[in-house]
Amino acid sequence: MQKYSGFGLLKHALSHHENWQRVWRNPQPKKKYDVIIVGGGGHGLATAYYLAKEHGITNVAVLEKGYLGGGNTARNTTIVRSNYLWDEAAHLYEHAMKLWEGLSQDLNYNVMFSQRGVLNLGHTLQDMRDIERRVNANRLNGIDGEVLDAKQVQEIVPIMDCSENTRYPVMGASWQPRAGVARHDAVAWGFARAADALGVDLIQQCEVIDILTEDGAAIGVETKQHGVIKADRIGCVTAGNSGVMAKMAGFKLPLESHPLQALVSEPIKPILDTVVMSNHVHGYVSQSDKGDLVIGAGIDGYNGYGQRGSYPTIEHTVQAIVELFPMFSRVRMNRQWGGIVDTCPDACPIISDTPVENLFFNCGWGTGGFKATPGSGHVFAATLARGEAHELAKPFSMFRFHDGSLIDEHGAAGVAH
Amino acid sequence: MFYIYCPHCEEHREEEEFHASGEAHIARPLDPDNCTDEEWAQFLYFRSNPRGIHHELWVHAVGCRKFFNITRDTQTYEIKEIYKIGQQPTVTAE
Amino acid sequence: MTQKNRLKTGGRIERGKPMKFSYNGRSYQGFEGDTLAAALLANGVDIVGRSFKYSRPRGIVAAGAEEPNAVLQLGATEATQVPNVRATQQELFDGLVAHATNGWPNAELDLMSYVGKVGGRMMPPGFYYKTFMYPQSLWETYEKFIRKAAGLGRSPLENDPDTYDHLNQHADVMIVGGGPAGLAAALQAARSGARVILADEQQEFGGALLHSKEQIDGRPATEWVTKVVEELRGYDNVLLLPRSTVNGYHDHNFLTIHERRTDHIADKAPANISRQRMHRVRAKWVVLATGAHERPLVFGNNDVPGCMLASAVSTYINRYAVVPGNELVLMTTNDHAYHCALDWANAGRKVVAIVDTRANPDGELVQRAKQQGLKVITGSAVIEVQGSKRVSGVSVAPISADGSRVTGSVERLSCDTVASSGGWSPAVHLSCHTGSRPEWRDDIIGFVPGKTVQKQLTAGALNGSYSLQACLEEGTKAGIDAAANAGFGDSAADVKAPQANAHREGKAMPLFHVPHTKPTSRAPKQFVDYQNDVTAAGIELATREGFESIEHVKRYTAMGFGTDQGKLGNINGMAIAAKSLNQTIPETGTTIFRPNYTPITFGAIAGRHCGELFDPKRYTPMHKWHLEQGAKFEDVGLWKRPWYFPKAGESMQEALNRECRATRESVGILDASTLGKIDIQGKDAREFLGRVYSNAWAKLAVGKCRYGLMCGEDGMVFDDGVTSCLAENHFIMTTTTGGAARVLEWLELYHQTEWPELEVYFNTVTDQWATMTISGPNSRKLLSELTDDIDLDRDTFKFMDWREGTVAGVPARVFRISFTGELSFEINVQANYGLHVWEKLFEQGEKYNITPYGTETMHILRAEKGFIIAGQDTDGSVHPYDLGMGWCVSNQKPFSFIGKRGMAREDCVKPNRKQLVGLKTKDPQKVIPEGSQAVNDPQQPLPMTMLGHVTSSYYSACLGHSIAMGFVRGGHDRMGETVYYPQADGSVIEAEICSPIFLDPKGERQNV
Amino acid sequence: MSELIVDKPAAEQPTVAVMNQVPQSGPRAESPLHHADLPTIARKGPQQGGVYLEELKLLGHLVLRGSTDNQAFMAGAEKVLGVALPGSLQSAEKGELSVRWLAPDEWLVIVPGARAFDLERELRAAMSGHYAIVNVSGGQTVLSLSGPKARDVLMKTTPYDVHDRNFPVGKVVTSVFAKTQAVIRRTGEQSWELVIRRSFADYAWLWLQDASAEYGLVVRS
Repeated sequence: MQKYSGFGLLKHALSHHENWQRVWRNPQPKKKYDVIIVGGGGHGLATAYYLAKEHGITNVAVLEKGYLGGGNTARNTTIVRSNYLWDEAAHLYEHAMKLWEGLSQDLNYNVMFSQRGVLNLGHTLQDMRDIERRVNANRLNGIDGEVLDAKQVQEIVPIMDCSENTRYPVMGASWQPRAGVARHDAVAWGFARAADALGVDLIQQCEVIDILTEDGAAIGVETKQHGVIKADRIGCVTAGNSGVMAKMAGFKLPLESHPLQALVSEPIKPILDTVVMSNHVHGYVSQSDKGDLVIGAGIDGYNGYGQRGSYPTIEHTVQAIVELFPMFSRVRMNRQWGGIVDTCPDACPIISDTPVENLFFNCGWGTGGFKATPGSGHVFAATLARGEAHELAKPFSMFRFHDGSLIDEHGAAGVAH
Repeated sequence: MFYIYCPHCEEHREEEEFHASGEAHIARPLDPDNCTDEEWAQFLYFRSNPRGIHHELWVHAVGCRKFFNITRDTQTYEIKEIYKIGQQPTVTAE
Repeated sequence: MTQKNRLKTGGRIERGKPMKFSYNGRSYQGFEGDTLAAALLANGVDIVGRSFKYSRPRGIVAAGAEEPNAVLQLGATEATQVPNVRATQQELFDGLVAHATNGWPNAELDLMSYVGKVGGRMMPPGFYYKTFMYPQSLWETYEKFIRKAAGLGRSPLENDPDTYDHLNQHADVMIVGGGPAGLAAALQAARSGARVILADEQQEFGGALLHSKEQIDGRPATEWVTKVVEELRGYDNVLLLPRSTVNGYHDHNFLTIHERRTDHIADKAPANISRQRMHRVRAKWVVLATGAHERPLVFGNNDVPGCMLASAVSTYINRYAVVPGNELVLMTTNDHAYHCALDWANAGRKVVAIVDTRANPDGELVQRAKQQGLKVITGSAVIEVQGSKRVSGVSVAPISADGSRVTGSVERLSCDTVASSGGWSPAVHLSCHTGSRPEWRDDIIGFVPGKTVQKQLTAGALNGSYSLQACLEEGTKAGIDAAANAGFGDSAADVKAPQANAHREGKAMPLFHVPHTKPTSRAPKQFVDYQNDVTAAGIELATREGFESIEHVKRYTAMGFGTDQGKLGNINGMAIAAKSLNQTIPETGTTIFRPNYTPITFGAIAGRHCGELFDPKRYTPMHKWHLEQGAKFEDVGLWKRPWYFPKAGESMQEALNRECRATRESVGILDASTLGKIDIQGKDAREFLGRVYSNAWAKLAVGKCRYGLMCGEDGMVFDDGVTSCLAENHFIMTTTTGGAARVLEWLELYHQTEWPELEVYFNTVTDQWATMTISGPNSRKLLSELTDDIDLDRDTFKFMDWREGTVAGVPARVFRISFTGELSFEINVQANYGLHVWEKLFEQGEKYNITPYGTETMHILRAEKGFIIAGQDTDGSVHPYDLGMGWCVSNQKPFSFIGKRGMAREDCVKPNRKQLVGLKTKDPQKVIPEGSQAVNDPQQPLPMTMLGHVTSSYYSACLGHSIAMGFVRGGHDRMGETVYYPQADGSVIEAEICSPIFLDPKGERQNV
Repeated sequence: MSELIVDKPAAEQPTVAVMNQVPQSGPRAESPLHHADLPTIARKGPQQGGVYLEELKLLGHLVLRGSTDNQAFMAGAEKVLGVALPGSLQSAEKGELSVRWLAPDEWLVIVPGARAFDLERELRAAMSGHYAIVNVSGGQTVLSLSGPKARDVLMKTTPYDVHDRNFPVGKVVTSVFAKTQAVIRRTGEQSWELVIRRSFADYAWLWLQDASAEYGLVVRS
C-alpha cells in the first residue's frame, strides 16, 4: 500500500498527480472464500479489515450491491459518541471510541475524527434525571462525561438560546468531550483501502440474491452478477436491508426498516464548534469542516426502503433548530436526504449467530450505527473468526428477544443520531 | 408526505392526521400462557419487514380515531389498497 | 454613477425608477426590474467572489438559479444579514447592501490567491484524507485552519426580526414553471375549470421568453406571455405564484413552494407580513415544466471572470439591457447559442468570433450569423482563456470530430468575454425528488425524467424538447391531460397550440470537456464545478485512484455538493468520468437530485411554529391563579404544571419543606387537573379493564376506586392510575399526565383490532374535569364546610370510595383516594367551575393554613409513602414484581391480561433482577442525587459493577432525613445491607437498603 | 341533583352514572378563554378587519357513541334531537341545537349550556342497546371564525382543503389545527366554527391572533 503523507502529497504534486496508486483493486471474485461479508458499508469494510489484520484471515470477500460506503455510511450525520446508558451498550460503543482514537493513523487515511465534544441537552426535570443517570453510569464505566447546568452550556455554545423564555428552556446537558464527528465517506474508504491492502477482495456491483444452505448451514451465496460464491462463514452487514437478507436465509428478524432523514444548510462561516443534540425538542446539529450545518431529523413511523421520508419530519426538525438557534432562521437549508435504518425494539443492535449455522448477522443499529463502525467491525470480525460471539457482542444476540433480556437504549437513542 | 384514504371518513387526508402502527395482521395469540418464549417473541418483536408490498396498520389519530389497514409498497411508497380491520387484503406480494 | 454596460434602450427594466445599492462598500445604481447580478454587470463589476480552495477570482456566469459564483452576503443590519444570496435571483431594491463572501482582505485584492496559486497543486481531490494525520493530537489544530477557509457567507448573530408562515394549498393541477410550456399548460388547465396553481421562481412569468426574440402567433413572444397571464389572472380557479420556487416534490404529489413575499422590497418585511411563505401543496396532478439549464463547456481557465453561459449573455442583453463586455468569443456545440452572438452584435458590440466545435454547422441561425458577417470558426474550440481578473483573450484550436483532441495549431484571439454552450441539461431535479431516476437520451444529449409513480406529466425543455414550438405543444397537451385526469375538461378536445416561428436547427455535438494540447493533468485548470473548485483533472484523478462509481467521484471531489447542487457541473463531470472510465454516460450512472431545488430559509420551513408558538402550552382552569401566586412551573408533556409555590425570599427547598409540612400537619392542595381521564361505558367495560390492567376488576363495586398497573405485552409497566366504578357499566380511568393520549390510543387499538366483540366505548374527559386534591388531617374538616350533601363520615365514605355531591355550590365527584398517604379528597368539578371551587377552598381553608403545593412536593409526599411515578421510577424495562408490586398482579384472572405472558419470560423471572427498594443514607442530611449508580464496592477499579440507579430522592422535612428509592440488583432480598453511590466529585454516599415506605407503613393516616 | 339513570328493564341495577354538572345558580362559570377577556377586546379593539372571532362559550356538549346499526340508538337520537344523526362529515341543526359527525360511531351534540343534563336524560330514556353519552361541556369550547379572510386563516392552520368545492356549508371535519386539533365546521359562506379542547384554548387564541394579523382581527363578544 502506497503510504500517504504530506511529503508524498508534495512529491505527487510535482508529477501532476499522475502516479497515485489505486486505492483498492477491482478483483474478479474467486469461487470460494473463507469468509464472505455481505455489505460493503463502513461496518462490513471494518469487519473485513479486522478479520485480516487481527485474525490473519485474508481470504475474504466483501460483496457490495452498489458502491462501497454507499448506504447509511454515506447518509448519516457523522456523530461519534459512546455515552450510552446500559453497560452492554456503553462497553461496545466505548470500544469503538477507543478505536476511533488512532484510526486515521492505523488506516493511514485521515478520517478527520474531530473530538469537539457532544452536548445532549435536557429541557425537563425528567431529562435531567435521565442525564444524571446516564452520566453517572458512563463515569463508573470509565467513559468521560459530565453534567452541565444551563450556564455552562451557554458558555460552550454562546449562540444557542439558553434563556428562560423559550418554550422548553435548556436546563442543562450531558457533555462528552471525547465525542465528536468524523468524515463519513473517508471512514469507508479508509477501511476499504486498508482491507484491500491486506488481500481482501472488494467486489462492487455484486448483489446477493440468495443465501445457499446445506443441512441447515450456510455454504455460500448466489449473486446476480457473478453466480455462486461459496464460503465457510458468511457475515451479513446490510443495514437497511437486513430483513430482506434474513428472508433469503429463511428467518425473520426482530426489526423494521424505517426512513431516517437528514439535511444540511448552505455552508456558512464557522459558528458552531461542537455537536448539540436535543431529544426533547427533537433535533441535533453540528457544523462540518465545509461550513454546512449538518442536521439530523427524526425517524418516520412507517416502514420504508425509499431512502426518503415525510416532509413534516423535516419541518419539526427545522423548528427545533430555529427554536434552539433563532438566528439561523435566515440561514438556508441546502439539501435533504434519507437513509434506511433497521430499528430493533430495544434500540440496540444485533450482532449474532442465527438459526442458520455459519451465518452471522450484524444489523439493527437503528440510528446509531456510524459511531460504532470500528467497534462493530472489530467485534464482528472476532465473531466470524471464532464462530462464536465476541465477549462484547454476546449481549447483542438476536435471541435476547426470546428470553426478554433486552437492552433498552431508547433514552439514549430517542432522537436519531 | 402521504395522502391517505380513511375508509371511515371516506376521503383522503394528509399524513399528519395519521399514525403508523406497524405491521398489520399480527394477531395476539389466543392462549398466551401456553406460548413458548420464542412464540411470544415472534408475536412481540419479529416482523416480515418486506421490501415491497407491506400490509400495515394505521390509525386516523387526528380524525375519527379508527384503525384500518393499508397495503403499501415500501419502496415506491404507493398505497395499493385500504381495507378495514377484519378484512383481508386483495393485493399481496408474489 | 455610470452604468457603463447598460444599453440606452431595451430590456424590461424601469428606467424611470433608479435604485441605489452598495456592493463591497461602494455605491452603485441600477433600475427596478434588475437583478442584483444584472445591476452589478451594468456597472462593470467583474469579480463577485473568490473560490474557496484556490482563491481564484470569480465572476457572474449565469442569470438564474444555476449561478455558482455570485453568491453574496446581503443585509444592511446585523439582524437582517442573509448569507449566500444568489445575485442572479435577488431583485434589486433601493438601499440593498451586498458583500462578497470570500476573499481577504477583499475579493478584488485577495492575498489568499497567492496561497492558492502555490498551494493549489498540493490540493488535489481528497488531499486531506492523505495528510494532516500525524501526529494524531494535531488534527484539531489543522482542522481549525481548514474550517476558517470554509463556508461562504455568515449567519446573522442576532435573532431574525421577520416572520415566516405556511399556507396549505390544494390543487387539481399544479404547474411548475411559467415558461412557454408551463404557461400553455396553465391556460388549458384553467379553461377546464380545474383548480390550478402556477408557480415560477422569477418575478415575472414567461421564463426564457422574457429574453427571447422569437415570435408566437406572429407577435413577439412577450406579448403572448402578457396575454396569457392576463387571462389566467381572470380565473378565480387559478392561483398565480411568481417569486415562488417549487423546492421540493414529495410523495403522493405533495409539493412545497417557497414564496419570497418581501425580499424584493427590502431587507426586512413590513409589519404583519411574513417575509417568506411556504405553500404546502397537495395536487391531484402535477405538470412539470421546469425547462433546462444551459451547460457550459469545460476548458482551460474557464473560470476567469468574463466566462459566461451563452444564454445568460442573451438574458442580460435582452431582458436587462446590459451587455457584460465589449468583445465576445462564443464557443458552442449547437445552433441555439448563436442567439447569443446575434444579440451581442445587435447590441452594437463586437463579436470577435463564433467558435463552433462542429465541422459543418448549417442551421438557420448559423446562416444568419454568417449573413450578418460574424466570423464563424468551425471544427474548433476555445481550449484556454487568458487573463486573471478578467478575460483578455482565448486560445482557439481545431479539434477532432469526436472532440477528443486538438488537431492543429493554436490561434490566439483577443476578447474580454467568452460565452460557451455545450447544449442543455433538462432541469430534472423535481422529478428526482420522489425517487425517480432520470434517463439519458443520446439524441438530446441530456437526462430526462424517468419513470415515476406520481401523478405527473412533463412538458417542454424538461423533456428535451428544446424548440419553442415543441414547448408550446407539449404544454398545451399536458395542461389538457392533467385537467382531464383530475376530472376536468375533455382530454380528446382538439386544441391547437400557439404557433411559434420555427427555424431549422442543425444537430448538436456531444461535447463536454474541451481538449487541450496538454494532458488534462498538466493543462490549465478546467473547472467543472466552480463552487467547489472541482476540475476535470480532479475527476480524472479520482477515477484513476479507483473511485469509479459516479457517487464516489462526486463524494471524493465534492462535485455537486455546493449551493448550486451541480446544476452546471454534474453532467459535465459525469461525462468526464465516463470518458476516463471508457464507459458511456448511462453506464457511469445517473445523477439524483434531492430537495431543495434551490436553498430555502430555515425560517420558511419552520413557519410560525417557533418562539411562543413552537409547541402548545396546555393550561388547567386554575392556571391564572397559579401565575398570580408566583408559582414556578414544570413542563410535563405539553402541560405547564405548578412545580412549587415559593414565597418571597424562600429558596426552593424552603418552599418544599413548608408545603410538605403544611400538608402533613393541616391541609395542602394540588391542582391535579392534568391527569388523563378516560370515560368508559358499556356492558363489557369491566371485562376490558381486567384485560388491560394487571390486577383484578371483576369485583370492584359501584362507588369504589382501585389503583391499577398497565403493562405492555412485554410485561413492562407503562402507565398507572386509579379507575373508579361510577355505575355497573360505567368507569372513569385516570392515567399519568404524560400518558393520557397514548393510553387512549392503546385502549382503542385493542378494542378495534383484538376484541371488537366487547361492548365498550372510550372517551377522553381529561379537559372536562378540574381536579383538585386536598390532602392532610384537616382536609375532611375543610371539605365538610363546603358541602352539605356528602356524608363525609369515615366509616360510610371510606378510603377508596367516591361520592357525588355538591362542593362550594358546584356539582362534584369526590374521590377519597390518596397519593400522599394523608387523608385526601380529590374533588372533580366541571372545568368551567374549577377556579370558583378552588378559590372557595382557599377562602374556607385560610384558617387551616391551606397551602398550595406543586409537583415537587407531590413527589416528596408520595415518595415518603413509597408510591411510584410511572416514567420516573419506571423506564420501560421493569415489570410489577421488579417494583415490589406483585400485589397488583392477579394471575387468577381467566383472561391472560396484557403483560402476563411477557413478565413470565425467562429473563423476567430470573432472580437477581434490578428491584426497586428504599434507600436510607447513613448521613441523614445527605440527599443522594437522582441518577446516582449503586455499587457494592466503591474501591473497585473502573469499570465498576453497577447495581442500579436512584430513581427518586428528596429531603423529607417531615421525617427530618433524606429518603430515596432506587433499583438495586436483587434488592428485595438485601434489606438492611449497605450500597454505595460514588459521586462525580469523588465522594461516596452510603445508603442502607430498606422498605420504600418511609412514613406510616400501616397506612393509618389515610384512613383517619 | 344527581341520579343514576335506570336503564331498561327498570328492575335492573342502574348501569350508567349521569350527572348534572351545572349548578343552579351562584357559582360563576369560566369558559376556556375567560382569561383572555374577549369582551373587553371586543369593546376596545378594532371594529373593522378581515377576520372576526367570537367564543361561543359555556355551551352544552354531549358526545354520542353508538352504532348506526343500532336502530334504538339512531331512532332515539332522532326523536329527541329532532334531527337524524348526520352521516359522514356532515352536520345538522335544529334551532339552538347542532349535531356534528365525528366518526362512524361518534357525534357531537351542542346545545345551550343548561340543556345538556336534561338532554342526556332524554336521550338515554329514548335509547337502548350498546351506546354511550358523555358530557364534555367543560372540556371544550366553540370558536366562531368568520369574515372575508377567515378561509385564509384556516389555510394557514389546517392541512385540510377548505375550498368551497371540498368544504361546503354544513360539512364537518376533525383535522390538524396548527399543532393541535379542532373539529371544523362550515356554517356559512364566510363563517366557520371550531371546536377546540379547553387546555389548548389559549394556544389556539394565540395562533389565531397571529394568523389573522395581516388581515386585521376583530373580536366579537
